Amino acid sequence: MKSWHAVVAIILLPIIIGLAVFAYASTQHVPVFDPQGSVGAHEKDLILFTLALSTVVVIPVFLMLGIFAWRYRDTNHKAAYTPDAEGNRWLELLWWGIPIAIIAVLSVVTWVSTHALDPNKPLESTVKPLNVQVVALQWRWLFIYPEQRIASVNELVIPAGTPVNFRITADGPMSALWIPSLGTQVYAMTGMSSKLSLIADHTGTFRGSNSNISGTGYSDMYFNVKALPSRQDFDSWVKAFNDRPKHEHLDLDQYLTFAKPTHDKSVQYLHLHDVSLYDEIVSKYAHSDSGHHSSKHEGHEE
Amino acid sequence: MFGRLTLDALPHDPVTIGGVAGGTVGLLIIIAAMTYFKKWGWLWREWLTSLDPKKIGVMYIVVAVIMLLRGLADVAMLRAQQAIFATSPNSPISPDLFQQVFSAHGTIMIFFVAMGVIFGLINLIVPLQIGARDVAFPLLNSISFWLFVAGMVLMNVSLGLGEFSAAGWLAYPPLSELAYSPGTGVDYWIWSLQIAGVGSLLSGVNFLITIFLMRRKGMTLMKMPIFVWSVVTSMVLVIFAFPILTATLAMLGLDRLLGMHFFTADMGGNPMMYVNLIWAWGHPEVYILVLPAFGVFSEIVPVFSRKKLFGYTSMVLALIAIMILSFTVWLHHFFTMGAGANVNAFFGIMTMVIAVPTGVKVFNWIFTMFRGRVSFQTPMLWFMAFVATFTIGGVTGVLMAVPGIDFVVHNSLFLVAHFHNMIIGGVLFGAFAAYAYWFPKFTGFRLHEGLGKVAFWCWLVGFLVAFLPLYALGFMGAVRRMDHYDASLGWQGLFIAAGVGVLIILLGVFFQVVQLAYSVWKRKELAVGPDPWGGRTLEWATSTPIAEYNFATLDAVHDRDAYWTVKKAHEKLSAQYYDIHVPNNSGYGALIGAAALGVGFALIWHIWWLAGVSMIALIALVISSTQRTDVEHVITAREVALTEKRLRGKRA
Amino acid sequence: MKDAVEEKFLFNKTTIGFWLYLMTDCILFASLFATFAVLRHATAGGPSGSQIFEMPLVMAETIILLTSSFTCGLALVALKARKITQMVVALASTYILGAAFLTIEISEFAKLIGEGNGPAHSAFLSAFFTLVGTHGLHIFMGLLWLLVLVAMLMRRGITSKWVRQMTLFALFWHFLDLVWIFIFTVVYLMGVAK
Amino acid sequence: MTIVKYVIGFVLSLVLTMTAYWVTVNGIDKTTLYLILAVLALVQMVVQLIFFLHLGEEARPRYKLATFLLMSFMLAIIVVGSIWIMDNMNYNMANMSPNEKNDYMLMQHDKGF
Repeated sequence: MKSWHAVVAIILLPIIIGLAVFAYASTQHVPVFDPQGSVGAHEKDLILFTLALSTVVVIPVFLMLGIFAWRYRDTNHKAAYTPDAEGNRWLELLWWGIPIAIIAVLSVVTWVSTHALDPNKPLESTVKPLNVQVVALQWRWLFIYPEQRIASVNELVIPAGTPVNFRITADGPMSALWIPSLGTQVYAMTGMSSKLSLIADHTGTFRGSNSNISGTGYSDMYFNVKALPSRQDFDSWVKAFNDRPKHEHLDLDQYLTFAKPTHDKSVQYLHLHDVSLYDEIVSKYAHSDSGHHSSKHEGHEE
Repeated sequence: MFGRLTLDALPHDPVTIGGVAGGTVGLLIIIAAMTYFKKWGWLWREWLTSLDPKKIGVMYIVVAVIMLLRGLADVAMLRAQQAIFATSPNSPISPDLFQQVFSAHGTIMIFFVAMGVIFGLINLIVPLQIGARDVAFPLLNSISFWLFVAGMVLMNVSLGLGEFSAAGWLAYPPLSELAYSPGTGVDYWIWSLQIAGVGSLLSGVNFLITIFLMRRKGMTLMKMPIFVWSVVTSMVLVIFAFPILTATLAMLGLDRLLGMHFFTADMGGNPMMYVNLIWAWGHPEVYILVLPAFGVFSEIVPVFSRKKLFGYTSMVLALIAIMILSFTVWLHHFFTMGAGANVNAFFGIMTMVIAVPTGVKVFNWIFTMFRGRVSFQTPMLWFMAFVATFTIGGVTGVLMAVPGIDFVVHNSLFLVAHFHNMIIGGVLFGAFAAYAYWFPKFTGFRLHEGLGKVAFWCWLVGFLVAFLPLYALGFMGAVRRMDHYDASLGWQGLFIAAGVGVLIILLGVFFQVVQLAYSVWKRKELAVGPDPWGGRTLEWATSTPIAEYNFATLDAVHDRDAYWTVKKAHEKLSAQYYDIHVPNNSGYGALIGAAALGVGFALIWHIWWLAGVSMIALIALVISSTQRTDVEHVITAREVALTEKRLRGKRA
Repeated sequence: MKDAVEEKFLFNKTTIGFWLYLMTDCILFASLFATFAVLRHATAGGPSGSQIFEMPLVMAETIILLTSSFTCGLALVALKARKITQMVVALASTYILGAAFLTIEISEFAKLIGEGNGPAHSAFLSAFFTLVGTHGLHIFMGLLWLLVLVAMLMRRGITSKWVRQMTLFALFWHFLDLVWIFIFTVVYLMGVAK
Repeated sequence: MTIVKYVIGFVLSLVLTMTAYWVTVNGIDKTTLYLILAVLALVQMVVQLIFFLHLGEEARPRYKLATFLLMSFMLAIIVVGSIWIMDNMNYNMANMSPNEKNDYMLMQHDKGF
């Protein structure tokens, strides 16, 4: 094998294998690139934009690596040879400068997009949002609809076109709520009440899961999100559920048994008796009991 | 009497029993062979008690290679599970075992492979490159090494006694607290890292002082080889980052040992503070590993391009910039923990800024080839592969530095692919390049080139096949650390590809072993002189094999490429020899390591009397080690002259 | 001549090396301080700092440690002038004051634990005991070191090695007083502030 | 290195310590107090660095001074950064505002907790 064969191979291999992976993946369902809501769509655009911007550096690097290695191979005596050249101020300024320019552009994009996508900020919408409280347990998800007085286990029903404002906590190890089709994920932690606002723009069933290890049942902590066509459909679903008699209930006492570790993956729907159940779960682990928090926070936009 | 230690601590499941049995048999064979050939005395005198950094460096690398094999065996299990058994209900690997194995894999690869290789390399190369005869504190260096070994041993004891942590390589609480992990696993994790971490910290101090105070006359800071510069920045990170690890592990340990509430879910504990602190160490740690690898490439590219390094000053500035910036980005490991947009955006932008000096380094390496004479021996191939893969890792890194993007790929296999891209493509490829490059300096013969290239291609192809699919899997919604999933998700094809990639990597490792064995066998044919590549820096000015004292004379240095200029000007080294002081061997390192091992083991199993005895022994040993009187011996000028004649006379 | 150069190199090597160790210790304490700052309101229904700190005792501790740091400096001055008796007296004072400091601290801890306010009682108390206790552990190590120095002195007299060790010890001791300034300020003064 | 330096350092440290104590005991508002205490502690640190630890007296290159400054910078980043991050998270993920929390506690109290 001639040395320049190796050069070409090293540069082509990542491209070929990458393309093969890409070709295979495009025959499969790729939720991050098939977003079903505005948050996910924004994030997909960000990925594509950043990738495009980085090609400004990546393509020259690959090209120069290949061309220089081939052109200045030691068997090519026709090429120029300057063994004592120490550098070139202008060239070096160029590649301090170009990345700085790219990063400057990207910084602006980052600043703006981070504020736009801040999970602590509810989505702007004329539609009244739906409130859902989420509790990550060992090892299932509890979704509480305080206004509808419903608690669901391992399945989340939402209306399409309506922003969903989540409050997320854990009653167990740190977990994370991730619905790739809808976008942003957030950690679920004891004593904390994380915020997240998502929206499904289309009807469908999307997979969500826990993305942070929480013990042996971790891999079973996935669930389906069912986006119903409209708010009316959702309301009638709620009404139908509430009209059905003899359902199981959930209040604080039952919760204490319910919250024990289990590998039970079944979907359940329960009547919520104790509307402040979520608050009680969070307060159980409250970090600070003096109500101390200074008011000078840069981070709050509300 | 034995605390929590009972017969129940012995392994139960067949996979672990097999692993332990295999390991024990291997160990017994080695012990038997050592005894049969009466090599224990030799081992103790020539290696275990040696304070010669060249030997300590080799020992670091031997330990790291053994641990690499274990880490690879772990990952073979993980990928087999995910590719073959993940969709079936009957797997030989239980979720608990799976979680222990990936926690062990990460811990071993970072702490006992990457750190071992880096410290081994530093021990071998730094004193030679700065033209010194030794490190600043030879005994401390040995103690550091033995603490590293003690941590390694402790971590591997968990295979046979008790269990290992199942909480991931960084053991986030509250999962790692007593409430959710009551066993000994997390304790093994804490104490093995605590012991090894203190060793790393002491090494950091040692090598900084060595570089600050023991450089050859004339070697100003801006004339140091760039590898030495990379070590300076890396060691500065060690001394400022590792204390955070020490404190954090201590606090988690106190939670578990004395029922404190730093990071527990209840009683006011704050698990987020642990995450914050562990990454304040963890992010610099990544650069601790990768900066020396940058240094290695900065040495190799000029030598194999037969040209000066392009933009030395830029390279140094870039290293310093990376060093400082690496302390300002740690939050990007937990963008999704709920901090406000200002905080997230700030740390995201700081993270991207690191891409600037890193990019500058890549361009400078590439332009070192420009108008050079590039020869493509294995070290150069590793460099080319490094640039190709590291660039991909860099792009995915910048992607995840944008909080909005991290929000949707965090903790997915995309993240796993990214950091393996940096650690394998950066650190490991750098280590392999260094291995091929410096091997002949220490042995007198080269590694077989053809087998090395076969191993290289296996590694490169295997790496790409193993990790590019993970990027796609991340986008498809696959989270990390998952031991089973539904077949309907369409993930299995890519998991199988990733598994095949691991097999190709294992083939690469196989060829590396064959290469080493074959090269040792054919060492006469592969024999080379002391300067086989046309080296530019001082290590190539020594004889091969290198004398215990490294350099017979300490001629002043005039230029950056100190040895290159000497060769070009046909300068003669001075032949006026003086007496040389060389440190005596010392068993304190091994003993202190053993005492630390005792403390760690006792604290894991709550054997209080042993903890007390070991602690007292440890303190007594440390005090007594400072009272040594027979610290060094003299090699007389006459002996030096004779040795030089013997070593130099052989030169081809 | 060559010996003087060699001795200077040894001196530099050990002092700068030890200095670097102290820098790492600063970061260790910084981690504990940061944790304390984050957890200081997390009393989980238990007492807060202002309820358990006895400021007169803390003030006494502070003055004692400061004086001990001062006498340690005096010992170094005496050593430079080779006034051995003065040096021994200064070192003895340093030791006694250090031991007194540690005794007060241990009794403070014992009292708290006796009252049921031990380190396992709340996150705040965990952080308090660990931060202050880590400093106390350093003081304990310092006292042990001082004993070793005395033993070395009695065995071999003042050697160049002893002078180096003594210099390092002085650095260590001054450093511990420096850390205490911040414990005094952040933990105690800010803790009792209304 | 003379005895005079140690005496100066000792006296200054004593004065600064006493001042800090005095200011704390004679309560002023918390923000001002914290600021004053921080300044006093930093001044005393500098005093002891100069008069006890003799920082800055070494011959060039000043490795001690350089590493101290670098360490201070890193330390500031770690401490200030950690507090900023944790405060921000506690703020953003508080379940209730302090007022809501107060009402909630009263409600719980009424329920007999």
